[in-house]
This record gives sequence, C-alpha cells and structure tokens, in this order.
Amino acid sequence: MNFMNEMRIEFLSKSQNEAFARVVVAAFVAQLDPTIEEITDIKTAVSEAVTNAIIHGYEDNMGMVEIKCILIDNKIEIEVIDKGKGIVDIGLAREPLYTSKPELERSGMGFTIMESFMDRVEIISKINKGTTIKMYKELKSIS
Amino acid sequence: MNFMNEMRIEFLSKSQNEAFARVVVAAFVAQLDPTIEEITDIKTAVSEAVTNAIIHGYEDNMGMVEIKCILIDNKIEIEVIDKGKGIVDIGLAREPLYTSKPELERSGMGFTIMESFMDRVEIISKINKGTTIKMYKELKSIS
Amino acid sequence: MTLELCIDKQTLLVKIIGELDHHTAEEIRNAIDFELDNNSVRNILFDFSDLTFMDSSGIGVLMGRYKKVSKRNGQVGIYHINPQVRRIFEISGLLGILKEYKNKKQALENI
Amino acid sequence: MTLELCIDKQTLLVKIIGELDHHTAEEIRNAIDFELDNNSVRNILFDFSDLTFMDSSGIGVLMGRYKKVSKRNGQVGIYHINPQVRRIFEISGLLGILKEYKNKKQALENI
Ligand SMILES: Nc1ncnc2c1ncn2[C@@H]1O[C@H](COP(=O)(O)OP(=O)(O)O)[C@@H](O)[C@H]1O
Ligand SMILES: Nc1ncnc2c1ncn2[C@@H]1O[C@H](COP(=O)(O)OP(=O)(O)O)[C@@H](O)[C@H]1O
Repeated sequence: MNFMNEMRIEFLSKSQNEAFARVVVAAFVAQLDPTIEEITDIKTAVSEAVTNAIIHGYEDNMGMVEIKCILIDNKIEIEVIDKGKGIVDIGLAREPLYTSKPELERSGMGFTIMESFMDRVEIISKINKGTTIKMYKELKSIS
Repeated sequence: MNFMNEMRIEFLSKSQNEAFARVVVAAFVAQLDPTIEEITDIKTAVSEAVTNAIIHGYEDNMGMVEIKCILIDNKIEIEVIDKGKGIVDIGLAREPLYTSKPELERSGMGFTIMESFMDRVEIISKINKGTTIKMYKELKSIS
Repeated sequence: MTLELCIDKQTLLVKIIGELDHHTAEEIRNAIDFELDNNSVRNILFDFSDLTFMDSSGIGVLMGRYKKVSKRNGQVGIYHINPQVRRIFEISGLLGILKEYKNKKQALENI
Repeated sequence: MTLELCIDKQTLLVKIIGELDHHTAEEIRNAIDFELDNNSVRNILFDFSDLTFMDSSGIGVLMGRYKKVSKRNGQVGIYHINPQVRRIFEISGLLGILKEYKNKKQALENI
C-alpha cells in the first residue's frame, strides 16, 4: 500500500447539492490522476446515488446525505448514505427502467448507470432506517 | 431567511488535502454567487486554518480535520476543527509574526491573514483536546 | 445552467449550456413545455454542444418530451453528443428513439 | 504545482505555476536551496504571473530565501503579483523587504 487517503462529507438533501457532491468527489479522486473519462464515470455514478438519496430516500423531507470516500493505491471506494425511507425490494430497484416515481419523470436507469460506470455496486437498505450505496472502481490508468 | 444550506466534511491531516479543502469550501460557497475576490479571501482563510490543524494540531500524527460550513442568506460561517494538541496561549498565537515552529519556516501570519480576510475569527482551544476556529463573513456582493 | 430556446418553423431548438441533472431538469422541462403549450411546434431539436454533464435525470427529460411531441406526430432530434452522454444514451436505449444528426443544418433539413 | 528554474548570470529565476501552500512549499524550498547551494547565484527573482494561489506558507518560503541570499549580499526580486498575493505581502510587510519590478526585463536589468 503506497497511497491512502480518506474523506467524509455530509450535506443537506437539497437538489443544488447534487452538483456540489460531484465537485467534491471529483476533486478528492483527482489526487490519483485519473483520466477525464474515469472522473466523469465517477461523477455520474455519484450524481445518481446522491439524487436517489434526495428524491427517494428523503422525498419531501430535509435530511443529511453522507458520502465517504477512501482511496487506496489505485482503488476508489465511495459510499453514499441516507437515513431516509429505505428500499422495499432491492432486486426490483436494480432492474433497468424500474422506478417508483414515474410521475417525476424518473427513468429507472440510475442503478443501471452506477453499475456500468463503476466496477461494482452494493446496496444495503432497511425500511425507515435508510440506504447505503457502496461503489468500487479501480483506475486502469494508474494500475 | 431566504436561503440556507449546510455541509460538513472530514479528511485525513495530510498536506495534499489542503488544496482539496479549499476546493470544497469554494464550491459550496459558490452557491451564493460571491465575487472572485470574496472566494479567494475565503479560500485563503480556510487554507490557513486547515494548514494549522495539520502542522500544529496534529504535528507528525495522523488525525481527522473537520470543516463545517453554514450559509444563511448572504452570511457564511466556517468552522475548522482538529482534535490535536491545542493552543497554550491564544493571545500569543493571534499575535502577528508569532510562531511556535520557526524551524519549519512558518511566518506566524496565519491568524492575522484569517482576521483580515474574514469579518471575524474566534478561537476555541483546549490542551490535548483540540482547536476550533470559527470564521464569519458576510458577502457584500449580495447583501 | 443556461437555456437557449428558439423556434424555426415547426421545430423548437433547445440548447442546454451547463449541466443537466435532477436540480436543473425542472427548469429545462418547464421552459420546453411552456413553448410546446403556447406555440404550434411539432418537433424538438436538442443542441448538446455545450452540455458539460448529464445523468439519468436527462433521460427522464428527453423521454418525457418525446412522449409529448409523439402525440402530435413530431420528432425529437439531437446533435453534438459527447462520449459520456452517448454512453448514457446507449445504456438507456434512447438512441433508438431520438433522431441523431451531425449538426444543426442537417438536423433542420431532415427533421 | 510546477516549477521552472533557470539561471541568468548571478540571478536564479523562479517561476511557480500553480498554488503555493504548505503542501507545495517544501518542493519549492528544496529546489531553490539546491540551486543556491550548487551554483554561484546571488539573487533570486520570482515570476508570479502563473501563481494561482498563495497563503502564509508563501511568506515563510520567501522570507527564508531572503535570509539565505542576504548572507551573500544578494537580493530577492519579484514581478507580476496579483491583487490577492499583494494583500498578503502588504499585511506581512514583505513588500518592504523584496524588490518589486514591473516585468522580467526591468528586473534583470536592475537587480
Ligand atoms: N436512496 C434510496 N432510498 C429509497 N429508495 C431508493 C433509493 N435509491 C433508489 N431507490 C428506489 O429504487 C428505484 C430505482 O432507482 P434508480 O434505478 O436510480 O431509478 P430512478 O431514480 O430513476 O427511479 C427508485 O425508483 C426507488 O424506488
Ligand atoms: N490548530 C492548532 N493547534 C495547535 N496550535 C495552533 C493551531 N493553530 C495555531 N496554533 C498555534 O498558533 C501559532 C500561530 O499560528 P499562525 O498565526 O497561523 O502562524 P503559523 O502557522 O505561521 O505558526 C502557531 O505557531 C501555533 O503555535
């Protein structure tokens, strides 16, 4: 293990913080010198998870969204955590095109995008306790 | 009160996180549409406080540095917190040119710069418990 | 995010400058729907040259507009898609529904 | 942060591209001191055109180099200071110690 760094951020579940969350994670991950494509992949996956925490986790209530980010060598681990309503059926939630909020014009493609932009995505959720999305990516550019 | 937002970040006391801390605070405060000069003032003050936490608070040990940032209307409140060794004499520490680490070529101008770039700076510190720097600034550009 | 809207014959031209996420989606949706409701446009043409970021909220916006104009037998066209946005389009199957053009000229001639 | 160093007669020219904070200070200090120790330079001239950020760690670096070259009766010059850096110089009294020049040409002729 040559390189290790770690951060944790918490912010209000307001939609303007979606862009802020992307900037924070991109700035932190930039220390590893990823390609622009790799940064964009990570920003997109973070954007999906943070948006879900805000609109599905907290719905119309205010709460705190948390992001943890750990860098070890060329490996990135990102957790997006909410203490919101939780996911009833994780298998269903992962399915492409499934959304519980079609009236908000959600596409149901959030998890599919996280999975294709990151190496691995884990979902941990408990009804009325909240949801944690763990995402992993190894930077090929610096392996 | 028309606008309110809030975030909290924690990161390892590594010197490469000084630049990261500046980017995070600048990105968050940018929501208020400050002038470039106001952003630079805030980045500079944050840089001073975070650097102090890393080199004076934690010295050669690793610890977590925390930043809290609250925006209310055009008012910004920033706290930089370490759980390091604390400040023995706060009055002395505030004095221009006083530094306990001249061997590291510190200039002793950190607090003086924080005070002149922000509206108000409060120092709360306890030996072996840590230090909290609270800084306030009202954006003139949007008052 | 800044929005540039203009109408060319039956086509509403929409240029999104900046980021399309859940936060900016509402403003984009409202502005486009206002034009659709108040003008006799049939097609929508998106200029993505200056779109700097898009996530799945963008899919929702595009699908929603597609459904609206389909009811008037109109089309949704798009040009200047960057590689990141193209991947999102491919994953979501949007490229099968929207008409992609090389540039504005080709789009306006063929939509 | 990138550093450009070159020597013109008795003067070491230092251009800092990027940010000067506690993290980058060490690299800057080491590079300059290496040149001072291994070459017969007397003066240091800083080009701050591409310095995008500086905090009080920069004061320490400049003061430290000033002390070193003073011992050889040399000077520290500087040009193209932006307003933020100028304020830090004013607060810290550095402007009374360093020689400020309009540009490289004027600096090299007068240092
Ligand atoms: N953080 C969360 N809290 C509660 N439910 C969630 C969360 N994230 C996702 N979900 C559920 O999973 C579904 C699928 O999510 P996703 O694939 O991102 O699509 P979309 O956000 O477009 O609905 C959501 O519609 C929602 O029901
Ligand atoms: N977070 C901190 N923890 C412990 N001591 C501190 C902290 N911040 C400042 N100090 C003390 O206050 C002094 C003055 O700080 P400052 O004005 O920033 O100057 P400098 O960092 O150049 O020494 C430091 O030298 C140190 O002794």
